[in-house]
Amino acid sequence: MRRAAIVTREIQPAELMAEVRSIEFGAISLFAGTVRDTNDGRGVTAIDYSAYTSMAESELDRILDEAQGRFGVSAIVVEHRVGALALGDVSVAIVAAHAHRAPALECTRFVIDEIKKRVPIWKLEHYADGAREWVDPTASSGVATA
Amino acid sequence: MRRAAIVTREIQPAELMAEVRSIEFGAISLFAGTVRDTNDGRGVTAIDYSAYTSMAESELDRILDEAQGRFGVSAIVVEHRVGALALGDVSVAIVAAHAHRAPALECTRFVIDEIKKRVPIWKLEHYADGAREWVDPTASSGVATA
Amino acid sequence: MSIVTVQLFASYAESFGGPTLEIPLDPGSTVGDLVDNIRALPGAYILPESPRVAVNRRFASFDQVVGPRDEVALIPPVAGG
Amino acid sequence: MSIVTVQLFASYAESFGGPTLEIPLDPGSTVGDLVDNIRALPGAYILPESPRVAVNRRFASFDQVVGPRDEVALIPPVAGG
Repeated sequence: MRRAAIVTREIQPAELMAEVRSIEFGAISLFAGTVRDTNDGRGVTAIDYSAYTSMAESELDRILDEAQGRFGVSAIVVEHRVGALALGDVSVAIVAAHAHRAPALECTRFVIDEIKKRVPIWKLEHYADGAREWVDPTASSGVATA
Repeated sequence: MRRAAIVTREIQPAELMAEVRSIEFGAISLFAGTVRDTNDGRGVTAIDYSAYTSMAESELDRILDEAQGRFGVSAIVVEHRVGALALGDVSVAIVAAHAHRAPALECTRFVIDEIKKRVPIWKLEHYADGAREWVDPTASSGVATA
Repeated sequence: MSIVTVQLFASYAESFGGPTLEIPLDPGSTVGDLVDNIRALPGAYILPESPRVAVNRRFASFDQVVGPRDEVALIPPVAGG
Repeated sequence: MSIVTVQLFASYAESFGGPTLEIPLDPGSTVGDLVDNIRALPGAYILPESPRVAVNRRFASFDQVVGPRDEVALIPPVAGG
């Protein structure tokens, strides 16, 4: 089971877990990123996520390929949501399953770290003071949200 | 939200996630250990988990204390199940939430690693060949299941 | 001389005022040549020193040759997760 | 001389044939003394060189003093998770 998708509906982490679950595996690691109410000290009210969808899905596939090569994890599902997200919404979820815990845990971490470096997805944050801004983690004031 | 429990019913990872979820947090990390069908090359058919329950819950509490001190993670829930578990059943689940991903991920890993070292829980594995054995990870042939 | 269509997203689409740019390029031109041409346009102040460019849905180096049959995109700093 | 009740679990309970042991101890005895007394019992072959002992639900060192009012347990190699 290996699947990567950009989705526009709500992400259901429990359903992703069910996809990778198997009696061959003893360990399931899940990471979920959610929209939080502050970023870099500013009050956030909502986030619009957008993507270069076709490339984002290809890049996610390549990341899963690399993860499988590094950690031997073949059961891994990742979904990233785009569109208008509210506070608390799940923006991304990664689930990896393996016989043992270390590969499952390290795989999940690798995938979220790589997503943040190179998957073409962007967020437009809306702030409590009415302003809006494209998040730029490469800018000096940029702070990753999750 | 901080809670550690030894339980006899089915563990519901999605419910544990709901316990720690909050708009203050941007990251949720979950680890679930499940009963798998082989250990150390032998076919496993079921596992009976038992615990020194009162001490196990105290030790889990101490681990969560330490995790909070190390990673600043205050939202963390852990449940470990005891009793007769079938293949695929969730034996343990840990969920940690934090503003950022690194503390959430590292906290989850720390907690499962410490559980395996020092929480008084035991498993009696039942094998496909009819044998049964107490798992001893300190023995030379011992291999952790998850 | 041919025309390469460049897709824009997020802050770049806002800065250049639309979802695509049509950039004239000589045959054999590279990603670096394309970026040089884009720098002459209004809105290009938003580009960093080395903007990331994707060709056919993969990040491309500046010396990669690019033409009108390629799917080309300028990739703003990513912020997924 | 007083009696300390020692809880047993898992493989230790099977090896010693029950869920508890009643061990006579002089006042001021330590966890190490307790373990020495247990080693004389049938079933003690299962104990490793330094078995883990819990006193009042915490792992205890061998020099800790232990008495009849303490909750004492012998802890087999743990295998949670």
